Amino acid sequence: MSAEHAHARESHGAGHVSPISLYVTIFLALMVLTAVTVGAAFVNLGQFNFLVAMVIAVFKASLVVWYFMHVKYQSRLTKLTVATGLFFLAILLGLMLVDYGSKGFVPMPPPIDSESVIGGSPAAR
Amino acid sequence: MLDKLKIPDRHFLHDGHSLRSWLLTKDHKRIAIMYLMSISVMFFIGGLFAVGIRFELATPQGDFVSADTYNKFFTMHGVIMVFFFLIPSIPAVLGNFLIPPMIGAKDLAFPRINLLSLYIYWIGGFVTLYAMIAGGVDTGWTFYTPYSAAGSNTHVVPTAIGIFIAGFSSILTGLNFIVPIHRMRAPGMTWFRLPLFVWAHYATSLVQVLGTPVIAITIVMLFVERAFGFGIFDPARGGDPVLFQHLFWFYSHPAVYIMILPALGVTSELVSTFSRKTIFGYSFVAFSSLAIAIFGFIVWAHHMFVAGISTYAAMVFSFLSFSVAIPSAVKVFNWTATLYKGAISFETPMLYAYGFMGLFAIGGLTGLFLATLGLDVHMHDTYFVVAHFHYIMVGGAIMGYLGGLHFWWPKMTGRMYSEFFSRVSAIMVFVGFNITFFPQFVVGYLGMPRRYHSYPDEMQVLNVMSSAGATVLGLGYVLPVIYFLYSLKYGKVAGPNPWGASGLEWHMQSPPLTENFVEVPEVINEPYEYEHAVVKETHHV
Amino acid sequence: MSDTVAHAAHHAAAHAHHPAQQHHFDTMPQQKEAAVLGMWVFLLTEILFFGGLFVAYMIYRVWYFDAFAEASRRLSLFWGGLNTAVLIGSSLTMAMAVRGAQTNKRKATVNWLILTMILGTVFLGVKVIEYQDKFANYEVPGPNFNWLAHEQHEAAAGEHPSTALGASVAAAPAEGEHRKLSLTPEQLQRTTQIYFSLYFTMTGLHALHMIIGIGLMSVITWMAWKGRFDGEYYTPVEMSGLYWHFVDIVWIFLFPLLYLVERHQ
Amino acid sequence: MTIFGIPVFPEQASTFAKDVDALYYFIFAVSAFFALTVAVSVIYFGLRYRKRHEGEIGARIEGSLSLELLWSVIPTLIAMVMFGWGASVFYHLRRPPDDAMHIYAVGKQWMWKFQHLEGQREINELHIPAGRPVKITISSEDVLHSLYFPAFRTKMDAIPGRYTELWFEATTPGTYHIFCTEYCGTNHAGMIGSVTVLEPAQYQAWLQGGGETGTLAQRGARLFDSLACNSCHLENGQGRGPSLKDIVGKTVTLQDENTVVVDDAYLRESILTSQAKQVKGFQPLMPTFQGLISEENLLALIEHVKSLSPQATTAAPAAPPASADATAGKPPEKK
Repeated sequence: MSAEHAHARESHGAGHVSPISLYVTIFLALMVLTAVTVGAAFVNLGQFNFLVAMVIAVFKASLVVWYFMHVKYQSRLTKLTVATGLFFLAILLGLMLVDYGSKGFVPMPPPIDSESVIGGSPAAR
Repeated sequence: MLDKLKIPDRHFLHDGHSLRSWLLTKDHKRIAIMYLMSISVMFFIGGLFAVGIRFELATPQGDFVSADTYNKFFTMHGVIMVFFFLIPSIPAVLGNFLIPPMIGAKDLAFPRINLLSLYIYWIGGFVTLYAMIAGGVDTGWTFYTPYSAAGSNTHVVPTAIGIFIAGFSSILTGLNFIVPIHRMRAPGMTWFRLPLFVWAHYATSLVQVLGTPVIAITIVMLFVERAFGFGIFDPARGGDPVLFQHLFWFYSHPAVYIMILPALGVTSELVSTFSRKTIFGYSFVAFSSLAIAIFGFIVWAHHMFVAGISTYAAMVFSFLSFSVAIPSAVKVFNWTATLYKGAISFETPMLYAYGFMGLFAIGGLTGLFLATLGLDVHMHDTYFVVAHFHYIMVGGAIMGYLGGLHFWWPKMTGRMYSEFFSRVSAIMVFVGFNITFFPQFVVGYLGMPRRYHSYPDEMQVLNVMSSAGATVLGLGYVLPVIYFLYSLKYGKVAGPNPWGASGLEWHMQSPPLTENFVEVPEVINEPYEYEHAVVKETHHV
Repeated sequence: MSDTVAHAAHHAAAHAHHPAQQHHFDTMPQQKEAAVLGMWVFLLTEILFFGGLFVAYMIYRVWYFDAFAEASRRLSLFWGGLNTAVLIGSSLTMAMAVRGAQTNKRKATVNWLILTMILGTVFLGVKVIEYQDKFANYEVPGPNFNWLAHEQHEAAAGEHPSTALGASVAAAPAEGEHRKLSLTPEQLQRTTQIYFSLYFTMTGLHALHMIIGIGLMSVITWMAWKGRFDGEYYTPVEMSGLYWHFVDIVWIFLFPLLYLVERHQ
Repeated sequence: MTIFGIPVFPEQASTFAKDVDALYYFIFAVSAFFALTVAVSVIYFGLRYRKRHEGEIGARIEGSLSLELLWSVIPTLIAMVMFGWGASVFYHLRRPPDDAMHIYAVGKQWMWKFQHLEGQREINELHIPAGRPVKITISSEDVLHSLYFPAFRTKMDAIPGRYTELWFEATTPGTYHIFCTEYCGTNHAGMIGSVTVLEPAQYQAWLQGGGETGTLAQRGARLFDSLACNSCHLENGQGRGPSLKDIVGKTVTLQDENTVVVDDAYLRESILTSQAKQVKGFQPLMPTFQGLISEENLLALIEHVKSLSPQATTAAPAAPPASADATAGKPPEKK
């Protein structure tokens, strides 16, 4: 048994039983945060609307991952796995924005042939 | 000494002979054997299309088949070779067979999921073959929109579904390697005692697990666009076809490393074993696999330098692309240094390893040309690119696969194949490959675009060379089928360790027991300690 | 389970096998760790699966923000909000089911699992209602997609109660005063179609995951009912729990991204 | 360059060709050096350290940190040189000079359509003068294509609904290949043509030969009348639409207070969907021409508008005065 293996086993807490009160608290927190998200969406914060919504969503997701999914009590390897997913997602989004961000979002491409889906004015149909 | 050796009575091939005992097996070794048969069939189907392509290109006019047929040929060649041969090749056959014994485990972590991955592969394969028989597909294996979404009137949807399904097979294989490598190593088998083959497969698995879902979702988006008329990539509906390319290459560039990393792992084993010397710079070779896997994810847009990405993005991706070159170079240098003061012999697997080093070096170095911005503008989508990736995928991945197959064949079957014919075949593959693909570098720089059914007359001589070389290459690939099958019945008995190799897998009998080891082995040696290797010289030419 | 077992050397554990222990594992904890890691690696692929879709969404959202804002108002906040609550509730019941299995309470496990499935079904039912509304309003992308049908319908039928949150896009200049509408009907027709394509792909795949989850859970419930699990072996319950929570997390992101693009005008 | 009459190296016919080939030779030399070093070493070691007797094993050499560093750092440095050199060539390839002559190219399954500003239209053939920078603006009518001039060492994808561009300066008169390098369906291999580089004088003569349809800008001016653009876009600025005189290159303020520089892309967008970026102070009255105007006519209109801004478009040939003297008082066509 490798050292890491043994370590993982010791710190492994899949058997950790969380109290019901914790689960209920998390549930209530999630509901409140949902309400906050909806509320915040009706306030004009300009660019920050999106940021606020995402920060709340990330926070909610973290609560679920951390408590409902027991990552808090899991081995470092599990935490690393979660982090790996987020890291590579960040690479995908980040490097794609290197392109889209630097070429600017070009004007909406118009269809070229007249028989395309849009045709003239849809109101005319 | 030879007379004393015989095939043990009890081994995994004898553990039930019914079809059911194979189709419902949970033994990773039997699954590997079934994978071997399946991908061999796919390889020869894909190879037939290659024959058609080279036949057509022997003359500048499009005279052998029609343009539509030719387009289907290269598309099906690419789809089958990439998704149904190269991606499963080394991991699903050699990895499946060898990773459990190499780490000292009885099986992979999830034997049923392992079997499931084979069934998924079959289903994906059948759907794709159905698409092929129903009339084929002509989009190129890259499926670029808007042609694939709106332009082509061939069987894009079934092919895409087939690839989508096969993707899950790849994910499950990767998952089934990561878990045992973390959780099921034998006592004493620390990370730095793992064979480099295992390191390479660990890196490969990461790519499979992280990259494949992105191509899966891309195919889903292509599917809803084509099947239901949703607008996602179609410029006529406000979409961006370049977005498809981004998502496609986010998987498909790393997918190249799914193909080549295991071959790098095989070569590390071969070079060390046949020079009877520990690998030079073990940890550098091990970590370079991981580095290649991770860097592989940040370079994808070098396939898109002239596809309408910004100048700035092109520069960023060009810069990042060179990062992959360094760990690849480190590997080649370390193998070279491993040979220094070794005790080198040239059995067939070593011939493949030598061939691999040469072809991989050329493939890797020509990658530098394509990563360089100013040059890629000229070379992009020409035969230079075709030659480059065939040097990596055929010269690299297939040479590695064949080398590994020749190396572990005695372990898998308990018998030796004909050393003479296998050497002949190795040399034919090497020579034939170079005659086929080296002229393509030249014709590519001349400007011949890829996927051309006909081409300007002045390029004929180089194309004829290529077609001629392909004949030699093809014969080199057929030969192993014959002597491998022959060896199953008439081959000399190999014994547990015919090469005097050092890995844990050579401590098993050949062919191994279903449970691999009678007792859980305890590892006390560092990797590649030939001083302690069980040396049984049973093998003569 | 837990620390006492974890300290036992794997050689010693060779005897006294738990019936659920598979032959190729040395100990139950090893088997469980493998399962947990395997599940997380699977969820890793799921992150990137949905991730690809999110990235496509983000690109088009930045590109066609106004159209996304307009189209987003066509979704019902009531149903979306309700579904969020239902799904979060089902996450709670799922967590309770796992807890029941951990503490070896067979009946509690079964009941919580059934409740989770019911909530999951409610979610899917609401989704059906929402999809129907989209079909009725020609808001399903494809040849029949017609962004303006909604207005025409509204104008014909007077005030439509269920779309009180949906905004009118009539190109009247007076409207342009309080909402800077920089898009022509033709542009809206095309770019909102991208929004709805992504909407249906994202929610459709999410719903598909829920259907798979409910299917999984019915098997697990049956196994739990048969008493296959105990305090030492309840891995299948835990694994389906992880899966269900992941599906919940996807929705936690889908809800603000799809329903709340720009609600404040 | 040919060997035994077989061409093995493409002709150099543009100013880039030398730069790109120099880069090619450099990387080729570096690659050859490394490939030969490795090849010679492995073959030498293979012969020198052959196994001599049964049971022989190699020396135990674990590795060497300094060697590892050496062969990581040196390739890194060389790679950086390659990157820097390649990037500078690329930057040059992507920056057309301001005085470049302008040609439009539209890819279509399976042909290349070229449009000169002077009015000549060509299919799968292109005539250009030597010694003068040429900028080609590329678009596509259907799927992806890629316009490739091997002798000029440059190519660029044609993307439907979008403009991309490339430029070059041809040096050597002659006829060279044009290829499509982005797979575009059945007759992809037939989407080829030839570019003829002419001496400037010959080019002028060629232009005279085929100018019966008038310059592109002149065609645009006629369209400007026939589509009744002239009824609103009065030159004196009193019309219902903004005056287009001297507008190209200027920055205009939009209704949402954003600003935009008037360029090809903006003109195109405004013609197709005028309300998308409505100029401040004007009502959104202009009909949408989306799907109603061909790609070529669109180019002609844009060229006409640009000809109204002579100082901003130095590359454009002296366009004749547009006949936009609002005499034709046709009412705007209802679409």
